[in-house]
Amino acid sequence: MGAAADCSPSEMMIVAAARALSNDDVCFVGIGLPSAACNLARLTHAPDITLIYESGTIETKPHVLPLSIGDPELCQTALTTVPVPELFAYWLQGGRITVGFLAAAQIDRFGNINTTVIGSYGRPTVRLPGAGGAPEIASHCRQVFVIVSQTPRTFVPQVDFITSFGHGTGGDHRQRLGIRTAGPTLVVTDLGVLRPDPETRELVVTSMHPGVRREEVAAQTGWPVRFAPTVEETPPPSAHELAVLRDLVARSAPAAAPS
Amino acid sequence: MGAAADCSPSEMMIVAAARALSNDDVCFVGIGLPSAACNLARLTHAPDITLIYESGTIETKPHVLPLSIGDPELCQTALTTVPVPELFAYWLQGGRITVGFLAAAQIDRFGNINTTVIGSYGRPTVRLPGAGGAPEIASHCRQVFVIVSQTPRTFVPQVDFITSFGHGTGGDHRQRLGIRTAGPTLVVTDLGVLRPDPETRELVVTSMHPGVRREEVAAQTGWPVRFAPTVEETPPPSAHELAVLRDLVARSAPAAAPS
Amino acid sequence: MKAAERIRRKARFLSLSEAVAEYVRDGDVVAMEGFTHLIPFAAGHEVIRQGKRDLTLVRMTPDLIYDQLIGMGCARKLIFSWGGNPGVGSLHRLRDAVEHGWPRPLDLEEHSHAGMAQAYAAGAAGLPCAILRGYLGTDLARVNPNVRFIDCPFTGARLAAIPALRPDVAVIHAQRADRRGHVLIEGIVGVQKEVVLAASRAVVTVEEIVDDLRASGPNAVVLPSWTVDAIVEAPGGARPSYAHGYYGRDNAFYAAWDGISRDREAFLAWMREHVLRSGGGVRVPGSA
Amino acid sequence: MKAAERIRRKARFLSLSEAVAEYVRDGDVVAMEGFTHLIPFAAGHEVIRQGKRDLTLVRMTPDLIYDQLIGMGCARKLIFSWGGNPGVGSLHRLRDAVEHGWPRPLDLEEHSHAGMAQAYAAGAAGLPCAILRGYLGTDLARVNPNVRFIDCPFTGARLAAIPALRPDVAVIHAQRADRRGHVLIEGIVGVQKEVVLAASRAVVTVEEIVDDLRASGPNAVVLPSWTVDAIVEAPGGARPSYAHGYYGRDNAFYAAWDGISRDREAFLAWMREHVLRSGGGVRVPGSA
Repeated sequence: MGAAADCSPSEMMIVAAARALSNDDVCFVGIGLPSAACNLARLTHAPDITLIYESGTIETKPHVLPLSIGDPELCQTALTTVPVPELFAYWLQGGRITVGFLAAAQIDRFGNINTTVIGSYGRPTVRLPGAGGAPEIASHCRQVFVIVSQTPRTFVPQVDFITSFGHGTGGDHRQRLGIRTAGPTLVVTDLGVLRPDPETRELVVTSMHPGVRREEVAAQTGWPVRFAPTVEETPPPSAHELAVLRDLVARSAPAAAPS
Repeated sequence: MGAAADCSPSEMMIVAAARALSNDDVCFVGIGLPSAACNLARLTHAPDITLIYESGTIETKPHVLPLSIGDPELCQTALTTVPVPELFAYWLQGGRITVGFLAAAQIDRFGNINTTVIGSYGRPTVRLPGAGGAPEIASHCRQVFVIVSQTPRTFVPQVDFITSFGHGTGGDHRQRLGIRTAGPTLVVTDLGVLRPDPETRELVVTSMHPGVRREEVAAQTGWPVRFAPTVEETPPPSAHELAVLRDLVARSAPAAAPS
Repeated sequence: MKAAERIRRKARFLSLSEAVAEYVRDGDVVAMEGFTHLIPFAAGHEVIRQGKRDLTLVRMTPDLIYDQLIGMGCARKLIFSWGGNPGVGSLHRLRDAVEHGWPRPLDLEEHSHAGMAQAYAAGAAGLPCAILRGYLGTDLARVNPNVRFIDCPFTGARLAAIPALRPDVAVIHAQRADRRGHVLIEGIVGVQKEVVLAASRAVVTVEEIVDDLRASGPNAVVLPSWTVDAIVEAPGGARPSYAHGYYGRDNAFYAAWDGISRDREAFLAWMREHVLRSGGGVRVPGSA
Repeated sequence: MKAAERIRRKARFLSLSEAVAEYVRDGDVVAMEGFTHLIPFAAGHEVIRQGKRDLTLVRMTPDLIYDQLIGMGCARKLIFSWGGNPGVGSLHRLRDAVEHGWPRPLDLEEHSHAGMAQAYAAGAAGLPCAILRGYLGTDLARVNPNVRFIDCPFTGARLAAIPALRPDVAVIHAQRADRRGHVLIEGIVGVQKEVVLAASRAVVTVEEIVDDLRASGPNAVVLPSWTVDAIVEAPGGARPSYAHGYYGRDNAFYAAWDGISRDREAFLAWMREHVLRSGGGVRVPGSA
């Protein structure tokens, strides 16, 4: 599979995210970019990956990308569909999920996620949709992957509101709260990949996509971002990966296709 | 419907119990005598009564009396069958049941029921089956009916073990425990009918079956039983009631038929 | 929310206007549920036409129907866990109410999906509260006084507690009911059973009323007649959401709503044209 | 009970003897569930043939299978909520163990059905405890230290709390599994889903292994392959209980068991004839 001619940063991001998933994963899928990445993984190297959406659809295999978390396609292609209280109690809180895949409006240097408000909670400048399943996805899945475009607006030193707890103020903050899961272990953006420092849990750039320069990454990050001792270059999408992704997007409802 | 020639005390007991149920009742049915009484009601004056068994079978209409709480017949003739945790949480604890119909190994003057042990709990002389659904049936149903043969062994001053709380030590004991339901309001035996005194909640004889004498009732009760100012005579089973009951018993598995 | 009187007579078959007039009252805590699937749009539109006011709206995912109710000034408070246009973006009427108080200020009580789903389940189960391992480290617990923490009496583990949700009235849409009033729901069943069992009153709109419920198997999701107050035949009553086995989701409309709802006048014009037309005498926000 | 490692590989297809040998261990907390329906007799008999010892047996309704395990000396403790022969009378082997310590003393932990069902649900849900409105005024709360009471942090209402049930191994019988290892259960589903999700290990015997699971509708009760460790094809594995859609309950045998089990020698003779015969080298109580 030779490298693809050219691809958009968004395509590179989705491909890089898809590669992080394995065939054995049981994945709790957020809508939008996470859904695109998880289904790309299923349609390429991880055909047996188990995808679960918060609408209660378990082991679903959508032919097209769903627009909403509960599109008919998800139920029609699922192994089974359970009530929403059962999904969150037995399947998520029960600890059966290996990877929770989330998007974010804001993410900070310690991987805390904000999808609630920009500004103060009482008088927000922007009212965002809110939590949905994310707070418990972030605390109950064995690990959390985040996929989000990297800009100074999204990558902030500290989120305005902690909707989903990542590594808090860093270090062993999760353990101190009695949270036993790993939290955000991977953040994939349109520029590269960040992972938490093993000690401080600060997000550090470990890989950059082809053609991306450090200055660019620094300029698009709201804090003085650190780079790993060795920063790899993300292998470009293979022709196959790109073809499958473009097919998937093309056959999906326009509104459901990631821009 | 003329009075039936002759019937057994057990038949009189089941008929009298069945008559206490109405067409609008949603009834949580214990196995054995309660099941016979509830289904007789359904097959006579209360065709639309809703019967629920603790196996999760809701609005079931068994053609024969089930031997167990979960016979195939119960599921096959039910409107729907729900998981057991749901049955106890949403349907019983949720407060949707008008009448809980129980049997008893021991019942005391305040309607407390023992189905756990005769003797001390640590070294019982007789180990009985235990609680099953009864403790929460007794506290969550709007009212509780009890059907049990009357002997000094079953009608005791105080039960050896409170498996299901009736009126405790009497008076407002239920309210003092924060229990909002009426508890045992009717006890039907092979000799007559007892109801709690409105004030003291002591079980008092309010009706005797045809041919039963006060001395007999007193002799079969383990405490100095009181009689209501006016004790009625239970109307004997009608020919129709008796015919339907005998058909039901005859077509049921011998082991399921109340002796 | 009043304590629910949980034992009901058999359901009555009413028209949509009768059911909403009788069972949805000004000031009520109203929960119209349906998780993406089976959203009771027809019933919600009737609530708007009847000009219900001061409602506390409860719903995990407010979706377009609550955007419309909020934009038409029916609500004083929203209890929710995710308030967006799924896969599209913001709910602009919800944002306008929260950010600018138009057409009136809107109080928010905000949870996570896990918390709200368990709060409905606790309501159905007659419990005063739900417990879950949740909200740890989040600011939701800071801004919402209805998120508290207790210790497990056996392990000492810290558990979040939320008050049970016990709406005054639940409104859902289902596939069908039989003539005895039993209701069948299948596909994505969300929290519909829980909200009906948790509420003091329950209105169910259905695609069709049939002789045979055609439940799929012994464990199908069925609400017995005696758990429902009113059943309304409302074919297409979930559009532009969908009804599994009847019609699909109108994703194009969900995308189009973004444009319709951004502008107050465009929104009001759309509502007049598509919702109010069939009814009369409705207070339109700003028209007072 | 150890904390469950909840994430499993796909299920393996094993023989009954392999599955019991590998997944049921001396000293385990074992829950063989099935509420009257789908009771895993074949698996229980294999546990007896393999002479497992010092088991803590967990089951809402011990039924005949636990009467047999207890009578054969496999158990040191029983956690249960109703221990009778349904519709017939006593479990005589259970009574003999409790009343006379034969073949060995049996510790009891006793709950109500409501408490035990919620304790399984809490185990499945990864909660340390379950809460319910229950046990009020009963002596069960007095004799069972695992029944405690907490106050609702919102209303102050008194609520019973029970530790979550997290068995080392769950054993259930189901109608069928497909070749990927997904399991279908229908009819009276009891607490089977809960016990499998609550346990550290799960063994499922099935009537048949098929290409198509033939689930009835989108909301059928299905246990995905990755929630089960071992699947065993065991046709008739629930007899003398029953399998909805396959065979009925042998009520006559349940009645006959009363006579068989009253006498120790008659019981042992029956077990030798009908259970042990097919296996060897088993310690029979009193034969030491």
